[in-house]
Amino acid sequence: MVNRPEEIMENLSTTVVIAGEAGQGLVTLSQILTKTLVRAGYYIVVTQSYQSRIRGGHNSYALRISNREIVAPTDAIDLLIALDRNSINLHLPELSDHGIVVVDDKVYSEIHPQVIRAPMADLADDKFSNSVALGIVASLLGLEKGMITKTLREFFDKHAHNTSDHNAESLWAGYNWISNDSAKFPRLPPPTLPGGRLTLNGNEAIALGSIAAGMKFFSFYPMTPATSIGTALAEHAAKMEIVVEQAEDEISAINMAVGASFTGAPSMVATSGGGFALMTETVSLAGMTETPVVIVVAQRPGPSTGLPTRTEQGDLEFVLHSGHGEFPRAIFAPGDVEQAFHLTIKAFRIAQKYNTPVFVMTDQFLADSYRSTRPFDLRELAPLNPCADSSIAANPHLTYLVTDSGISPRIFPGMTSHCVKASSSSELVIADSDEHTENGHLTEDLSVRISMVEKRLRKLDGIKSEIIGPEFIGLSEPDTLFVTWGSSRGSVIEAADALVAKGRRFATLNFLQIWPLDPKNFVSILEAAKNVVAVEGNATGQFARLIRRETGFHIKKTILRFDGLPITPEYILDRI
Amino acid sequence: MVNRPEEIMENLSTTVVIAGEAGQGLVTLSQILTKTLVRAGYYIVVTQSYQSRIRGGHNSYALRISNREIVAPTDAIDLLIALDRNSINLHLPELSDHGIVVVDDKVYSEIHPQVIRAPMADLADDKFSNSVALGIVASLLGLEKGMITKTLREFFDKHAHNTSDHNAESLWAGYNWISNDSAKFPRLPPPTLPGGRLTLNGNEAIALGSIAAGMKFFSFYPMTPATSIGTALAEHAAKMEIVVEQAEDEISAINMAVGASFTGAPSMVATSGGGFALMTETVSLAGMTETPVVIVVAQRPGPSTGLPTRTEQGDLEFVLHSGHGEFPRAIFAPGDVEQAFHLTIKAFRIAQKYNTPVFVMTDQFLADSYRSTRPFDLRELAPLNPCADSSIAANPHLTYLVTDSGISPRIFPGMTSHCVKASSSSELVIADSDEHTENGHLTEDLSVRISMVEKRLRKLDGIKSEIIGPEFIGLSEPDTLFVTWGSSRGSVIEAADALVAKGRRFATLNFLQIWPLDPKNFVSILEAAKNVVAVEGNATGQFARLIRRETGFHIKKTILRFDGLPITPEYILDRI
Amino acid sequence: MVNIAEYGDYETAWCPGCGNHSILSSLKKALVSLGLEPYQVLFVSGIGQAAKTPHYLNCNLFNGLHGRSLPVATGAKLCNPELTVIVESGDGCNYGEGANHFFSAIRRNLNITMIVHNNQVYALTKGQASPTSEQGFVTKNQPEGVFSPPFNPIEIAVAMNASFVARGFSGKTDHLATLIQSAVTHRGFSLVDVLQPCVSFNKVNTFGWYNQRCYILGNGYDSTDREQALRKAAEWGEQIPIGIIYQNLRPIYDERFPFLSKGPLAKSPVRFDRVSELLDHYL
Amino acid sequence: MVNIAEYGDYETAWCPGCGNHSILSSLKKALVSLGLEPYQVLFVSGIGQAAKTPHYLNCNLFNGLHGRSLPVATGAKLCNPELTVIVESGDGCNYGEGANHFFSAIRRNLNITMIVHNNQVYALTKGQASPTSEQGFVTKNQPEGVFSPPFNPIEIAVAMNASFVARGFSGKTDHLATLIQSAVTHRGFSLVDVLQPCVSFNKVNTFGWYNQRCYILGNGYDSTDREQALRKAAEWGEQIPIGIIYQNLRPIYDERFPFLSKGPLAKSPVRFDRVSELLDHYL
Ligand SMILES: Cc1ncc(C[n+]2csc(CCOP(=O)(O)OP(=O)(O)O)c2C)c(N)n1
Ligand SMILES: Cc1ncc(C[n+]2csc(CCOP(=O)(O)OP(=O)(O)O)c2C)c(N)n1
Ligand code: SF4
Ligand code: SF4
Ligand SMILES: [Mg+2]
Ligand SMILES: [Mg+2]
Repeated sequence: MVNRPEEIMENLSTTVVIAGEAGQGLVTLSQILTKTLVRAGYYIVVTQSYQSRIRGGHNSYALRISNREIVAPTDAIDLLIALDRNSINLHLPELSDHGIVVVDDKVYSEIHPQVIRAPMADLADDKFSNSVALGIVASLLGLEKGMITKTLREFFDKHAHNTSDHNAESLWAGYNWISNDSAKFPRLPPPTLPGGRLTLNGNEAIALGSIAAGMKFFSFYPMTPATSIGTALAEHAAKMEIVVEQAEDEISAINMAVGASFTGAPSMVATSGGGFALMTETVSLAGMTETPVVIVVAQRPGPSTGLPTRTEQGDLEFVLHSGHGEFPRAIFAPGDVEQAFHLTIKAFRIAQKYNTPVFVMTDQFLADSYRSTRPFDLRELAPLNPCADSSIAANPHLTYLVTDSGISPRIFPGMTSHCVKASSSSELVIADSDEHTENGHLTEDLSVRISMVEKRLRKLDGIKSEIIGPEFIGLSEPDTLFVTWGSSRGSVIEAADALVAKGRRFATLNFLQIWPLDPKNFVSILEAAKNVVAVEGNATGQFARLIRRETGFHIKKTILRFDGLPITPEYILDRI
Repeated sequence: MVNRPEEIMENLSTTVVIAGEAGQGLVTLSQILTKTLVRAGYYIVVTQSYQSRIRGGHNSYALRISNREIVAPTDAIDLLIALDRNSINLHLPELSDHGIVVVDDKVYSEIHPQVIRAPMADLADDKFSNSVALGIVASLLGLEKGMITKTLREFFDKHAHNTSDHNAESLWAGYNWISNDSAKFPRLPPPTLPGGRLTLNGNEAIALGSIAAGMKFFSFYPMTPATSIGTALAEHAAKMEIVVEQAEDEISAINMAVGASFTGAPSMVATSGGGFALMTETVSLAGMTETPVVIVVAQRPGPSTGLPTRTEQGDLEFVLHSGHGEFPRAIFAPGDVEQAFHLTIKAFRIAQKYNTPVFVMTDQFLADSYRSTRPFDLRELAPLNPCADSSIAANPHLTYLVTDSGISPRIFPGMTSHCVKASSSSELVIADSDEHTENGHLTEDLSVRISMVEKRLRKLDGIKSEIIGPEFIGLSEPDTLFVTWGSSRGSVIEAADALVAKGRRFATLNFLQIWPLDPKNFVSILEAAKNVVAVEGNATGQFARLIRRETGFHIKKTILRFDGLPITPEYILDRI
Repeated sequence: MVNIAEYGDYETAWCPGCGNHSILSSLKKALVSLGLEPYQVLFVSGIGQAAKTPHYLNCNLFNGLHGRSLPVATGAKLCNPELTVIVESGDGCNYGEGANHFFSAIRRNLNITMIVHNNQVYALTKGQASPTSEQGFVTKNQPEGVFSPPFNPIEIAVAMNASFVARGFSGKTDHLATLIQSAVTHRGFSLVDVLQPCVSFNKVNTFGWYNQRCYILGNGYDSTDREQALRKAAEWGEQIPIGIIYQNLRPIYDERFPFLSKGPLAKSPVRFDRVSELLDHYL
Repeated sequence: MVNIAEYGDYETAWCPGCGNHSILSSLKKALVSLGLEPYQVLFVSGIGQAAKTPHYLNCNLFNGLHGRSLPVATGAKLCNPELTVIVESGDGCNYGEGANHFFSAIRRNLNITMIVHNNQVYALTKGQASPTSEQGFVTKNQPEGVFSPPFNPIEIAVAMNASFVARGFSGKTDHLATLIQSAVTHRGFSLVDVLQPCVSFNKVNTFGWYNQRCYILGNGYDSTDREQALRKAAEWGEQIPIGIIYQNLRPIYDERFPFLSKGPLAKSPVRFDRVSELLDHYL
């Protein structure tokens, strides 16, 4: 039994875990529940844990629910829906002291004070037992019957025709059964959020961010946990008039994106470690040809195939230094779903403005983590129009015009300024992967080389001037400052909160932009803390090393996790 | 006119440059001269500069000669053999004050005090004018006629049948012509080196090192400046009974090497930046499967295609962080030809002992730089026998046996300990790119994950215990300490020498092993210096950054070069 | 004598009803019929459902990267020709990511066997189109259906003069076992493309679909006749031929390296006397 | 009217006598005959001697990576179908490093043209064997000569049902110009494999060698007959056919995206109203 740290308890959150074999319909059940909760006005944090197989094995979907803001997953389980016996064996030790298990009485026949055995066979046909389970959970949580039924119906109407009624009836059977039974489970407190919230995971937010940013071309080769970005985009491609293309390999995917971008279409690729490795030659190409491209790296534990369906933050240094030679880049690392949306847009803006590759680093945890997300205010977004910026600064056009900012104005092949159809041969666009003169042709003139290297690197100054500095959250002049990046943000914040609630001075410094870094933004904060601890999802403390390299500040303490699971507040608290 | 810093002059060296179009036979001429000088007992440093084309353009071969030890190229030219007019235009400004030019009088008709116009047409048939030029240089330098004739004959007997006599006669014509003419050029001082020296460039030294180390498999896809490693190996493959295989791409090349190594054959690949980028996924595979492989990265200026035939040290950070996920590696960076040989052998030893990828980083300058090399004492080399180390520590064999050192004893498929033919099914070798149990099968057990990550990373401690520390050369407690790595070593040493000769306190710290680093080996040296200057062939000071990351020591001053040419002592002295 | 038990009996991570189960049992049968001991065989696989196969067999195994099993197999075979080297992977792995290696392997003609579990889909990543997916095949990532015509590995292998080209069907396990046996016995590069129903992601090319269409090439069929083979190879649709479609006896690549006949390179000592002779070359 | 001067006249970095010079002039001729203005054409090239070609032409150019010109061209064409997109690179680039893209491009059948300067050698890297090098071809890196049979791009393209497959010879500039013109005009993926003597590194397949063997396919030859084309494609040796070997009118990939008919995607504005509708999807 896991003792939930009381600090976290104070959040008064409830964690529901639905667990079973792959192929048992666990995800459908979970998603209906998730959406209903978001619609009802709860905060949620979802953690999906699955294996590299399609049927069997053990998967789980953990749904943490609260009516106060929560940003992290937690370890303790309050309500376990076990779709198989194995799930009970595995998760019983994680049950909180008031936690309970719901299971089909055919699956588990023992008497256990925390286990509710539901007579599934009596309640509905075998095919619909997941809906029964859903009804039971909804009822235990105190969700309104109509609300859950509505979401369930929507789902089955869309995905599985003609089963909507049967599923709804089964849901009610479960719902009512619990009402008759003694419901020993505390109902959820009343929700606090207004309506209009979106149920989104990290990958969907990236997909939507890219669309909102004006992306026109996306190419991919399937790879977990990046694939679902492409799936979301494919779903919307026709409507949004964007090209979504599955390539023969990752090398092709990113080269297509570069070709697309060369014609003016903002483009993106998404992959994971091994696939990204294959793209690195072209990252360097994009740097050299000054072709904007957004690259999403969705991390999973390496090296190599590693744990292909789990999470890790182990590719920071690889991404930061990917590609041979030296050229500017930016790296964003969203800490939650909302940031995933906005940072993707920012990534497009930086890529398009500085004509260089820009990265969004995420990981399996965030990719699959649903959250209740504030609706995006699209009016805030100035449309990114690749044509608006283009102007001929020279005649004939010079692709690599040397400027103070290092940024050369772009036009696109076949078009002239403002995307007007070209009509003269002075409007040619010549790009080259070799070192080149301003006009884009290859050169071996070594003084031109120097000016081109300097021009390219100057762009980093501009990128630096628009850095999103780290978020400082917590008490000022803390005794201990947690430093983190990317998806570990939420757990670090909640861990610090818990410690503050205990009367200790803790704060967090969360980096959403990993590169470039501007020491001015944070060194004084590091120095002001008595104690600095880096919290990262890798085995070697990559970000802490980077901080030292860039600032000289040595973060000597680290809390690292590399077993494939996301960092949780408990994980941190156990190590402090 | 270039004023040669007198400090360098003190070395009393002579720089001969042979320049002309690609395809004019410049390399043949130069190599005969080079070999003759080495045989005669001179120190030499060669710098080859060529373009990415086969005919035309402008190439040069600079041959610095001395009877004292020299380790760097220099900028000033003492004797220019101009095979075309363009070479005179380009190089006249680089002539030292006593320097002279030799040119065909048909090519250059003006009178210039420093230009000797040779009546080539009178001296030999057009086809043999390079041999005439060679005769002239040999004579000017005071080389013995018989010696140069011998080398020339050997060369033409081997490479171009039946022209040996004609070439020799032409050589003599040139030789004698100069003797008749007033030879205004100072002869070389008498040589000081004993016989038996090898004429080797960096790539040949790597090729020979790999053979001496016991390499059995080499695969490649052609890429300048790495290709000539494969060429040298192909030449010796049949005799040495090694497999040299051209692959369909770099991805295949390194995967073949991994497959070869899996069966116990020590293997190597060689490539340059862009080709290496394609290999990074497999670097990670080698790390995960614990398969030794030696990877030579011969650098050229990037990003992307960059300047494909020039030199740079711009891929350090990329190589250091290449491959997704975290695993141990070692990186060696030879500073000269002799080091190239020995460090290649060391790379094999470390790779084979720790079952992990190991890198040798070189660059175009060193790759093509001939030196007079002390013959290698092969008796010093303990033969690397992959079979000797293999022992079954467990029955059945466990590929990934967890040990204190992190090193798991290996056997090879089809064989058991000591490469005895297998005879039982407990002698199976199972390797996996997924996270795995000790027996090599994939696992999703997260506690096994942790122990495997730790096991792999523990190997770095062993690698650290065998680090080759940096060379400290120069005055103790220097006012200024130059820090450098790889092929820039020689120029840094000579620049410091020159400054010391002027009465200043300079020293150099040259890193031959880039990773791992052990601060204990050098931090006190850095701290003892009043002033530390990093000298690197890149634009951002990558090694200086790495030092800061690993030690906190901030090297604030850098002398960087990124125009495609090697760093020279003059380049450093101009910036100090 | 080797028996099937030596090849082990493992729990798999495959779906019930997946064609891979039958392929695994055909494989074991073939290995036993060939009299091969587990330690004489090296499997090299990529990443995908198919690529897990050798994990469920007692044998030497290098389970490498998606798409890269052929190069690993090539390096291994070149350094130890005594091993029976079998590549085992999916259609996506071999004809998608790794297609360049497939074409090179055909040309190189090393004495290795390549078994492709062709389920016409990327299964492990949850059902995207693979190069062999049929036109119109609808997936979550191809909601409008596949546009391009499928890649026909058999046809291209024959056109490239591959040394041994066969098609099997997981539903015909005995036939498949014989095919694998012939492929391994064949001197040269041998391809066995195996039609394999994926019950989870390919609802078009099901067991029934294949079963209805697949017919075994009769005795009258001469697999050494390239013209005929080319025509047979193009057959796909209502009738799908299975069996050995084509074979020839081109020189094998192992012959390029006469010293390989001495055995595994791991065992060959470093001849310092020869190294010494090499160095003289640079004097 | 466009004239040849508009395509410029540049100094090249090629050897005197290199077949690339003639290919360049055929290219210019073809572009002018097609009435294409330089700004309507986008060349995409890789790395190698051949890949330098578009640098010697006035036109839009993306000179990318060795082996990767086809994917870049694919991305470009998909986002701006108004451009005439021509891939220009060598045999090593397209059939070696980039072979996977070649096969995919054939299947995808975008309306682009691919011109391969096939000198049967890796020239820029100084003469290693390429996939099209003949058996026995000796190089510094293959001192014992090439062991594998050469890759025949024409044969494989026809076998894969490529939409347009032609072979030219740099020595027949007018014929080559016409071929290129037809290829560009053809709706769909079109391959023009051009035999190109490399005077520096290929001393076997010289101008004379090609010139003696190449014959132009006569009027009697029906390039829409696939059976015949397969036979023609296999012809190599004493007699080498040049001309359009095969063509068909398969649907082109551009059609997969109906909205492409509206013009370049760079110009299509972000429809926030539709984004807003998308978001509703997640409510
Ligand atoms: C470089 C790389 N890209 C992508 C992936 C993700 N991936 C794993 S399996 C797979 C598809 C497997 O398809 P197939 O080879 O047909 O095997 P199946 O699962 O259908 O048996 C992909 C794309 C990967 N592991 N590595
Ligand atoms: C990834 C990568 N690998 C290798 C190279 C080196 N390289 C440059 S050109 C070339 C060969 C070119 O051969 P081909 O395409 O036939 O063109 P050719 O020079 O013969 O015209 C190679 C291997 C490279 N630039 N990039
Ligand atoms: S997903 Fe398809 S291929 Fe994979 S195990 Fe299931 S049925 Fe077999
Ligand atoms: S090396 Fe060959 S391909 Fe290159 S320019 Fe010279 S002749 Fe042409
Ligand atoms: Mg498949
Ligand atoms: Mg070529």
